[in-house]
Amino acid sequence: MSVRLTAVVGTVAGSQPSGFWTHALEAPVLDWPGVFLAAVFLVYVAAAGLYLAGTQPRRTRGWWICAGVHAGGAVALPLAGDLLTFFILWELVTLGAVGVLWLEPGAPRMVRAYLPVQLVAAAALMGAIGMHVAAGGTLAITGEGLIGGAGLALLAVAIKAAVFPFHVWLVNTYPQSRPATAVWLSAFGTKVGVFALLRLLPDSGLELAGAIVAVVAVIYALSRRTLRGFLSFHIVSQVGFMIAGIAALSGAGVPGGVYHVGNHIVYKGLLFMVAAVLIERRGSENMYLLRQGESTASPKPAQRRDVLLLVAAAVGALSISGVPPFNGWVSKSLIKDAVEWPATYYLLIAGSAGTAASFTKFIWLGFVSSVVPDPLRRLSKRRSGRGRGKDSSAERAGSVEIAAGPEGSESAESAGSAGSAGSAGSAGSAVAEPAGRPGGDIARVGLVRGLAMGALSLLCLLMGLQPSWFLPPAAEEFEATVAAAVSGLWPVLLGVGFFFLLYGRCVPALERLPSGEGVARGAIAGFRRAIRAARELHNGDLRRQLGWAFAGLAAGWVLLLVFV
Amino acid sequence: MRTGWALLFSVALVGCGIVTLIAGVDLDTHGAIFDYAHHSVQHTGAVNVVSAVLFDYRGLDTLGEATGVLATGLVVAVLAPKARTSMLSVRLSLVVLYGVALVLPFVSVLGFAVILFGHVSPGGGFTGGVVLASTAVFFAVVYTVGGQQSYVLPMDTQKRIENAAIAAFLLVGFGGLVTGGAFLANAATGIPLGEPGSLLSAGLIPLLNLVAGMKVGVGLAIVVVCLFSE
Amino acid sequence: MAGLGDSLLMQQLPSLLVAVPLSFVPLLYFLEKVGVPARGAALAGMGLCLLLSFLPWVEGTELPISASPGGWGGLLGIELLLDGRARLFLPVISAGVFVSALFGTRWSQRWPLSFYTLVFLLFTGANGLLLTNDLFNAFVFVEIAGIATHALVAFRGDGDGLESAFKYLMAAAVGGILILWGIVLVFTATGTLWIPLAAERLADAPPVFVAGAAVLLASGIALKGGLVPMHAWKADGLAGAPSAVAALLSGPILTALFGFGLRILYGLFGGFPVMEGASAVTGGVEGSFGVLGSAGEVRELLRGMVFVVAVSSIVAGHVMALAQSRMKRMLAYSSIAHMGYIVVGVGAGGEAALAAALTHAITHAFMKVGWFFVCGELRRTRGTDRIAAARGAFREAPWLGGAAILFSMSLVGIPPAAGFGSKWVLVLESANAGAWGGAVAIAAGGALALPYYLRIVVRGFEPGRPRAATPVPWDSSESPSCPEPAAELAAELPEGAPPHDTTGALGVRAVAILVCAALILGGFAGYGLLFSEAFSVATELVGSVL
Amino acid sequence: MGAIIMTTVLGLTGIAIYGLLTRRHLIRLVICFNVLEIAVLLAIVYAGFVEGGQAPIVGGAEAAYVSALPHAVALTAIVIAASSTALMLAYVVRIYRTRGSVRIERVRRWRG
Repeated sequence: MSVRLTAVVGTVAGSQPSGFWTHALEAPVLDWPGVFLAAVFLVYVAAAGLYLAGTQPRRTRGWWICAGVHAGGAVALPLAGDLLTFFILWELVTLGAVGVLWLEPGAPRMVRAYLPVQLVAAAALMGAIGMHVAAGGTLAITGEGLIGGAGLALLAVAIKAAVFPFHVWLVNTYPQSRPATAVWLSAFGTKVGVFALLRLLPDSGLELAGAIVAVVAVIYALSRRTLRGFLSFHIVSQVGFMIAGIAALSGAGVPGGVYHVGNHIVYKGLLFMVAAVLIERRGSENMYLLRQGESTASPKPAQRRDVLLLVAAAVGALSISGVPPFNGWVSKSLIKDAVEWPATYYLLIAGSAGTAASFTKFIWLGFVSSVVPDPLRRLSKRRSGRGRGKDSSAERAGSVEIAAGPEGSESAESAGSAGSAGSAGSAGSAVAEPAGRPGGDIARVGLVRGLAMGALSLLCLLMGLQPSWFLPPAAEEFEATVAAAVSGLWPVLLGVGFFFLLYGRCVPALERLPSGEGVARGAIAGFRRAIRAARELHNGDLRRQLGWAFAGLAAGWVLLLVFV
Repeated sequence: MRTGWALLFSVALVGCGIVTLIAGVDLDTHGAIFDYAHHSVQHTGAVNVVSAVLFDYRGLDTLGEATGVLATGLVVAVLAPKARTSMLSVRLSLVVLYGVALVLPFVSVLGFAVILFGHVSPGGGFTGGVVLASTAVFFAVVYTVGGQQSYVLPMDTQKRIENAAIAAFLLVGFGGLVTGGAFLANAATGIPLGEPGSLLSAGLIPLLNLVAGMKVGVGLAIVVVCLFSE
Repeated sequence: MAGLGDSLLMQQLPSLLVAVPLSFVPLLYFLEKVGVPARGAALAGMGLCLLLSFLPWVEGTELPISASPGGWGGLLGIELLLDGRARLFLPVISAGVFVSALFGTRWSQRWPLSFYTLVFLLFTGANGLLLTNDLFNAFVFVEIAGIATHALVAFRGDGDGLESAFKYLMAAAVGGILILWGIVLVFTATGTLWIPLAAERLADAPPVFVAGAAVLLASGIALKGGLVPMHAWKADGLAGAPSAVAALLSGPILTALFGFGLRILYGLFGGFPVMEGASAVTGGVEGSFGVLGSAGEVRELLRGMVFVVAVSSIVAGHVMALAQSRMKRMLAYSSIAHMGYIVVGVGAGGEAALAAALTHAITHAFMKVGWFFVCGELRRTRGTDRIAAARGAFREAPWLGGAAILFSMSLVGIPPAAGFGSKWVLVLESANAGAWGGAVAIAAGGALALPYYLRIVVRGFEPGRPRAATPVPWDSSESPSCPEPAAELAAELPEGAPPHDTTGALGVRAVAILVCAALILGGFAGYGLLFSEAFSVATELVGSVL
Repeated sequence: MGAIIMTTVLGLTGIAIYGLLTRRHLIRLVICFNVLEIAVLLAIVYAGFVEGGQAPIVGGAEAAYVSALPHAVALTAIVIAASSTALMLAYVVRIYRTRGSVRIERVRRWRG
């Protein structure tokens, strides 16, 4: 059934309806992935809205409008029944995010990182749809995907979902915004991209690629120092899982992948909320300084609230790591069962292990100690590397500053945005910055924020314990057997073991990982140079202007005469 | 633009032109053009076919170009500061002054004659208008003394004539529309065409000739005199 | 409205559409002599012309309406033909001129009579260009419109405006000569200036002649319209123009020029053959391009040239627009890019693509006019059109900011604004027709375009004002390097003329801007209407040529 | 006859285009534009030429006339070209007043 909007308009005009709308608007597609995802988005909108309501400073009306457009587009997009609506909603998601970022402190930098690539994605999507139509496809979303323009669609999806080589926009925006803003943004953009993969390219066969992304991104995540940089890379990694699931060829892959999308929205949102509270309370975003800040700035932390925060953080960490009763376990098991190639399977295991290791680090550094356990180093006692408990905080901060990769130095550039390693380091002390620093968020109503986090924690548990409520009935039932629990648990144990035994050893190597920033900078510089050259060509000389005109005329004429 | 490039482009374009012309060497255009000469007398009553084409068959073109001159005069008058001239402050000898004074009336009469007989003899509104404009230019050049611009007619009157001419042209046009069923209609309005070759023939063409002559004469005079006064 | 279709009014509508705007030229003069203010009379006249331009849309009108001044028909005299294409564009031109004149009240305060006279001349030229079915008459009208336009550009009389006007005039004059050369070749080959007859006879003309005529006419139109590589004068020509004039230039004039180009392409040369895959009911069009090469390779060459021109216009326009620091120049370059979009649609062939091109021409006219108005408002409050000076302007006038956002969205092609629809169809149709380069360029064009509009919008909403933000008198030059005779000009100011406009006329300008905004929003809502009309018009156009 | 006129037309065109592209003096540009225009006008008038034809003033006797249409068209084109030229000259004069010179470098403030 298509909504014939023009029929009405056309009757008024007394003309035949044709063209633009008639074959464009289709009824919404109400299949399981769409409805499930829209529902999860909706629940998350409620939870994150609650969280933001408990946050100071209050967002302006313009901010809320942009955020609403962003989220609203994301909620409606899974239900889109035709490519036109799909594209419009995709644009709305992008534009809403741009608006939100513009209204953040330190906006120009973030928008510069965000906007150009997103525009390329939008253009690629438009081109892909054009090629699809040209190849004889209709605008309706049928579930068979595009029949033309797969390459362009893949580019659009890769950018929107922040698949590994195109992830730079993500790790340069979410960690730079205010903590509570990141809570709002983290849920929608990339998930829309993953969903587009399902809708546009269901037969992409990217199973292995997804798994590789999952592993590579987790390695980068392990190397991050800032809390939200760390979480952002985990988004990339989890997107790898989702892609592997959706692209997996056997039956349970798609439900697994989509379920993972939903789960990820919930637990990653929860983790960003925890991160926001931690940053606000500890006054620093450097993971190594979280405990330090607490001890000096607030000598007597409210223990009870900290315990609650720990519970929320633990739920999130356990979920994302795939520990049995939580939701990540269900979806990861589904995905692992669905993948075809052994290589993919073991890569996903490795990804899970890495996730577990990094979230052990998260819990450890956030709530237990500021020192990374490093048994090997403690044995040798030869080097006093960074992150050692005996160093003074100033020294550590200095070494953080020196060793800060691109991430750290950029944070230093954007002084005034949320607390960063660089600014703490350059201050020469690890004393927490005042809680009300510009650009930060502080709790207005702790209870409301607690409520939001509690709701998401419960949802994590519920989605893990009762997957059949959420999964489509037609899909293969997930069985919570002991075997499944074990298969979910052993990579986690592997990861935890890795963290306690080897992580301290690996940190220096990890932090030297190359980043994609150079490529982006080179591209921008090249573009600037091209523009400068173009300006040189247009030097305002009237004779040159006429000369080009005559040259064009002569060239065209000669060419024509040669052929005639 | 470097000389070499300029040479290249102009030679290339001329070469294209040569090729085109060689291809069209045996074209017989004349046979294809509508034979106005053998129909215009019946159609319009004008003996001068060029006038017939200008003011009857293709009257819209003429109206259009007349307004073009109006626009030009308008802009030049706006851009040029009025009543100040450095260029014309040269004192001319007495011979020139008297000589011009002697010639000017004849030139004016010639201009009017060319306009009025435009439909029966070579000439027409444009030609005569240019002659008239030349009288104004002569006058401005010769009788401007001490940088103080002098006009045959005051500037305001010139503008009034210009606008009145356009209005008259349009009125003829609308009159044709109402009575003859087409904008700028001539014979179709029922106006007697008269005997070809006589002064009062060709319907409305003499009137349009006069109007266009006034228009062009005044318009060009405004333009040229304003440019002088810069 | 019964009987209207047969009335003299309707039969002679094409003549009236040319004659009525023209008759206001002397009328304004004499009315002012008797004390009627030129502005009121002019706006009333434009309202009348706007009404006239909507007459062809009255139910029961049979198109095409053919009228011939003098009643001689096309063979002997000049034929004015009001076909579907003209019906589509006439209201666009009239509305564009009307709102521009509303907005141009600032100019009308100094020389109201001259300003409105020139606007009416431009109006005449644009209408005539759209309606005429005669080659030489088209040249006359294109020159009238050109003279009126660059006269308006030079109107301010300061150095920058004059430089713009001179460059504009040289380019336009050379473009006119190229068009005239093309006309001469066609006339030499066919012996007639009447387009349908010329098209008929051109089929037997030597191919070399047809090629030359096609190239010359196309180059002339491209030079006037500003397509790469003939675009270089355009930004220079617009940069010194007052905003209302720049709007006139980018809206009505470009639209009329596009209409003329279509008439030449489809009326004289039979149009491009429809490409494989393009949705066309009529099948291949065999026009005079058929003379050029029956093997088809020449046509493909022609089409290739068109696409090269279009794609390079899109790229060059957007890239250069990105590099600008002044709004008017930026908008001028953006116009170049949008002309490229339109040409892609024309070159792709097929009715849907052509219809998309037509609708894009319409939406482009309104969104560009609207943006120039915003630019003019900024220049009024800030004294300059530098983008850096826009800081805080939208904060002070949020309605202006809202309109700017809307226009930008439309120009970039973001959904709730009208520009999206035409761009969408252009992408789909040109991809459909196999014009991959064009489709990708249009799709990518938005990615290039958004940053430079966003820059202004964001700058406008930033808090604070730029340094030296005092509004300056409108006739003072910004250029320190020109020893400007501002004092000289000021001395000539008529008694009682305010040094710069006061807020009294703000309402009128706001109305002008909001009208454009409403048209753009409504254009999206009514896209079905607009598009289906354009579609049927294109069908008719292609069909009538066959 | 035809060859001579066409050679003239092409020669004038070539000279005008070359001049437009190389001259630095604005008045010379205006002159070049006029030369270009004159070349076209010559071509227009020649289009209606007929060997041995009379001027199109219809006399009593039947005779061959050159076609009147190109003449009328050329007249119109001349007036339009004159308008353009007048405007160009007005601008040049004005540019001289404001910029102090009529070299083409003086109209290069808008660029980039």
